[in-house]
Amino acid sequence: MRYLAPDTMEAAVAMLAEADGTSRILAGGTDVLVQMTSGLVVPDLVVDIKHIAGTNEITEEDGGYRIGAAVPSAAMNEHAGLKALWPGVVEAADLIGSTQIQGRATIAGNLCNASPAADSVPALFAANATARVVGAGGTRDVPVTDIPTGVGRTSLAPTDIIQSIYLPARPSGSGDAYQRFIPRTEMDIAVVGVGVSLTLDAGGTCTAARVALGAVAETAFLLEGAEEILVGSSLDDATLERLAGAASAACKPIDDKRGTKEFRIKVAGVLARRVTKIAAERARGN
Amino acid sequence: MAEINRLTKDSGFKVVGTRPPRPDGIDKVTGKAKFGADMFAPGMLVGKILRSPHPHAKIRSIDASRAEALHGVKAVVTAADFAEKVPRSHQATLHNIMAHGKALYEGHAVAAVAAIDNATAKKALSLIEVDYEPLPFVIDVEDAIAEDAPLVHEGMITRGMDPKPEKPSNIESACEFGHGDLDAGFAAADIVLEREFRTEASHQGYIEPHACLANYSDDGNSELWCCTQGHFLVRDTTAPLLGIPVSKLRVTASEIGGGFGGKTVIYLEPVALALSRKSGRPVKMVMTRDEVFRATGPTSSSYMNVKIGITKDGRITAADALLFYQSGCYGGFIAQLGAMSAFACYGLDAVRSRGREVVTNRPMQASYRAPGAPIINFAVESLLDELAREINMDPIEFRLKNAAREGDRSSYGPVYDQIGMVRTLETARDHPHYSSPVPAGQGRGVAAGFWFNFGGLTAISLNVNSDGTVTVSVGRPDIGGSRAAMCQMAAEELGIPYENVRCIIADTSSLGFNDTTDGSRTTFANGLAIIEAARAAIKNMCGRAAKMWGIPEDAVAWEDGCAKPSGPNAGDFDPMPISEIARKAPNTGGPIAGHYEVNADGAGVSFGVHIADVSVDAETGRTTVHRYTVVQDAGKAVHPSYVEGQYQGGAVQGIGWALNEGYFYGKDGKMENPGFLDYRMPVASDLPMIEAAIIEIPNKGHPYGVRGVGETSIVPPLATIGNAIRSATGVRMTEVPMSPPALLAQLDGFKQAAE
Amino acid sequence: MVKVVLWGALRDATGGRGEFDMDAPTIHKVIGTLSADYPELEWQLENNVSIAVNGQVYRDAWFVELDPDAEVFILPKLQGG
Amino acid sequence: MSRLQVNTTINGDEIDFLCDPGETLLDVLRNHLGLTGAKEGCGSGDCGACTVNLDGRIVCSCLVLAAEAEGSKIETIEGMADGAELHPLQRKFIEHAALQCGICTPGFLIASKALLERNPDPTETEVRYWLAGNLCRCTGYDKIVRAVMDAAAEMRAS
Repeated sequence: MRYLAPDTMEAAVAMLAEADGTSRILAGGTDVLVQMTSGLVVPDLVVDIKHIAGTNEITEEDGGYRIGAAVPSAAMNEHAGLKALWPGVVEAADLIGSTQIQGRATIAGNLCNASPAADSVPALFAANATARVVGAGGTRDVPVTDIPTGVGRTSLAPTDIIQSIYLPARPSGSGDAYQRFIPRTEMDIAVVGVGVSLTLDAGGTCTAARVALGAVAETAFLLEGAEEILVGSSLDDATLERLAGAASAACKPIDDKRGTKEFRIKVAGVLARRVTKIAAERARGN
Repeated sequence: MAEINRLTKDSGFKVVGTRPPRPDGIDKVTGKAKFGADMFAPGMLVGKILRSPHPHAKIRSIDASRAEALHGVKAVVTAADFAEKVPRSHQATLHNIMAHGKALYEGHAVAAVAAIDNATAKKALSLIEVDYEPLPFVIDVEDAIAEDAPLVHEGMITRGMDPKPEKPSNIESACEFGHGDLDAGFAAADIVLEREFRTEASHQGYIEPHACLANYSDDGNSELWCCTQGHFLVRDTTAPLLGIPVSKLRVTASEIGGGFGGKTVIYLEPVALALSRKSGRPVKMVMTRDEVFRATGPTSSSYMNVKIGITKDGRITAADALLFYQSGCYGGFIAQLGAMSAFACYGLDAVRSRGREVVTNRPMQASYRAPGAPIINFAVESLLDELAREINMDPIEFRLKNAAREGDRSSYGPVYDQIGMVRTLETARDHPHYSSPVPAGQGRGVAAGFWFNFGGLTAISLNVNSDGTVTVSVGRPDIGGSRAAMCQMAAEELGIPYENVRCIIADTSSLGFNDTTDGSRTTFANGLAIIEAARAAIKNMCGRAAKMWGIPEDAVAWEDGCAKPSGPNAGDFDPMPISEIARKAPNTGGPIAGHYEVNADGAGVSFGVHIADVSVDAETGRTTVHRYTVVQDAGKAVHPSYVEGQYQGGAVQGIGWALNEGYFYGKDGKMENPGFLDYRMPVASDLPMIEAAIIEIPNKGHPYGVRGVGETSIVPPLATIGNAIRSATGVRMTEVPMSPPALLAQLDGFKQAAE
Repeated sequence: MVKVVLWGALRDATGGRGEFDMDAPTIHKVIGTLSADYPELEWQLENNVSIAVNGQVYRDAWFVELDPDAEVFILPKLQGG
Repeated sequence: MSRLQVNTTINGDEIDFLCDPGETLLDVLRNHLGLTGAKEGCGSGDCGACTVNLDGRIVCSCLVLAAEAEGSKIETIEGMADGAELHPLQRKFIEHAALQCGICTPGFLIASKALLERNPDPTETEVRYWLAGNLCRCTGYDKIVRAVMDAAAEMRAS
């Protein structure tokens, strides 16, 4: 195995382009290293992108925030501005593994690892985030919702590297939230995860809504119809019950060591309702 | 007939009962302490094991030639490299450390390599070609006892069944305990409840994987360094497996990173020594966590049926239990212990418990803290909770009404001597936790539990050094801070400061055989041996003082670390401290020492009662433990902090078992959660503080009244949590783990039934 | 007479019989008598049992003196974790 | 497979080492540098026994390539005491019997130290969540949490 630590994106892309065999991009490494030590992946090349300028930074941009691909979730949690604007995304990133893992794990890595249960992904979906991707053909911005395509699969080419994730500006009266269900209080993979982003008008009526679900299908997904259910409502109990029903209905989960199908379907609805309430509360405060 | 009564002191302690810093504390907080994987040797190779990917398969052939040819590979061993015939007691270990003709579970060792580094060893494993013929397999206990179940061992006839079955089955052995007329007992009952219960297997979950370093030498100086609960057991098992005399092998116990019974089984040591013998180099082996889960431990899973009858005023008239314990691929003794402990808390006129050890294609079973007891306790204490509800009786009052007392015949046979069940229940009843109101939205559960506690083979040596300090050599690894207690007991008996005693874990060539650190025996059995050895040293020192004073030996007494004249003819001499006697030892008879060898009896049974307050999220089935209290008899708590630690640790292991731990097998017979991510042991944020209430009812089998405390604490939690969930939700869980999906399914069913 | 009770699996070697009355001053004599009558029992009795005499469980039991009306339980060898 | 030279500062000492590109920081600390205080309990970041401080953040050293440590400052348990003087956390762990077998102790201490550096006055809940990535199978966490809280109180007072 070779380990390379380039200092520009272009060099990194070129290394990947020239490499034979299996390559892995290394940011926090909390997934890549587990795959390597367990023997699941035996890479011939590891490209460490942490030495590339900007990958370790969170910068304000057009009222939103650009989060470098190597920024650990702990750093997101320490960033007051980001936390105020996108608390749901930050709390989702803050749920990835232990304190130790949060010192390394990145949301870009969480996205690229393409686990259906990745905690930050439903929150990013709900936030309508975009990924800046550098590849052989140059740089492009891709909605995060277009990136995961299946369990462990993405739409990215082998030479594509996510450089940063952009969380947009948002109108006042907005709030987001993420919760997952796990059997313990920490250290588990989500059995169900729900991210919600809302905007309310001054009267408390919902004007925009995105709801995303994780761990209940092959990839995280945006809940279709959530907008129709929520927008125009005051998020009353009946509306939230309809949302819960829609969330449960949209699940296509599996039975596994982490939970049964029935359990995931039911809890997806429960969380959709609970998380929407939290997001609404935050929106009312903004 | 001699009744065991060694009790010489039950008050006025100076060192025993205090909380001094443990002697190995600084090493452990600075990273200096050397555990199993922390030892290195010049020229050391790395050993790795090839494991069966099939849960059950005939091994047609093994071709290791490509691995042997790989650059850097120094040895490959298979079953052929071990002794062909070993004593009956080592047979299962011989077949478990390396599969003989048949792999009995996924993860069963098939071959091993030693190579210059980890990467080479791993590569070599991939080059070994094993021709397997997969066989039908069976994983779950109920599948294993089905009529048409695939047989794990062809032709195996159940032992201990009357009449003897003619047809082979997966039931390895049967046992039965009890007394009285069950039919009459049930006929006399006003209420009879009968329920089935199931529990999943749980792993001991020690954080340190098995590890050892072996260095074979033909000249009779073979050495093993390993993390084990019993290095004498390692020596006495490894030597015959390699066909060498016991004296040719010295085993040194490393610091051990948890065991809980799981490190009473031998896995790596004979393999490492065989690789060392073949390669001529030291070989280190360390398991991965995946190997620990797939190939070691765990304890039984189970299927049980329990039936209990009571009168309206709360007296148990009859109790009957049938236990099918999944006992891994070789069977064992866990169902026996389960059957014996099933009703041991209660004084019953009619009782029966029957155990069945059922073999499956799972790893060889290992003991886990009070092996067998927590499983049946879940069933019995859950059913008792239901019965108390039937008659609206407080669960502790109900248990008090039926508690075993001195003179009662135990459900496993013998008649009880003085025991502490009643006092343990009364202490729980009077505990502030139990008398506090149950917080809104929560439910409270209680359960009692029993464990035997053991003594066993013990040999210790105590040496008085030239400055009057003392070194105690013991032969049982310290798995939880026991060295502190050893020093305390030696200091107490000798009347010297705690700091003046050092306790070491001696290697196997330095002492007589010591039974493993298990069965809650260490503080009890080492302790009584240390006290006896100290007494021998004291007698010796008094004799020397007498000679120097020119007075009769019986005119000298020992007090506060000094020889003192005592009695009418003793004369008037200043007390002679141990330091002076030690300094003068070269001229008064040479070195001063005491030693003691015993197969210690009189460990004394113990009882515990646990109280839990929990809440349940009705929409997700998740249980939160808000308050938890352990009440248990310690006899005499030598170092109360470490006694509390045993109570707290056992309780939390039990809480984990109750709620979220458990083996998860795929349809292919392979374990799907072989890691800490999905084998969900409790983490710090899952728990409240665990209140520990120590009761001290002296054990007459020990000079200071000590009884074992290590195991009882894992017995009551499963039922305690189940009973608390019942209080909080109305749902009675009859299966463990009571995980959110399992509990939510019951809650939904319960709600539907109510509607 | 001393009453001797054998636990389950040992009864395989005695044709299912589980209770014996005998004159025996010590456990050593009890084991000798049983082993003479049932040779298959010898290994188990010598290596793999715990013995309770009038309620007290012994590991080192052979030379415990027995009252004439003692009750002896021969139990599985007890093992902990 | 060519080995890489890596320059680091470990417990205040400048230390450079050679490693294979695939070796983890934990492998190098334990097998090449003799720093066996960090333990491997799982190799997958789930137990925290290998916790070290890497440039101010605690990490599982089993999930860090040794090569990534180039130019880094690393603190391990071996550097926690100031010479012969134990860190208050180390003292409190002994005083409160916050260890039984001791295998998880180095990881807990490194993680707790990082917590108290950020938050000198943590609540019990904050302690429990911060340490959720460190598994202990012996103590049930009770005495560990008490030791950390007590050390925090002592450190605040001094």
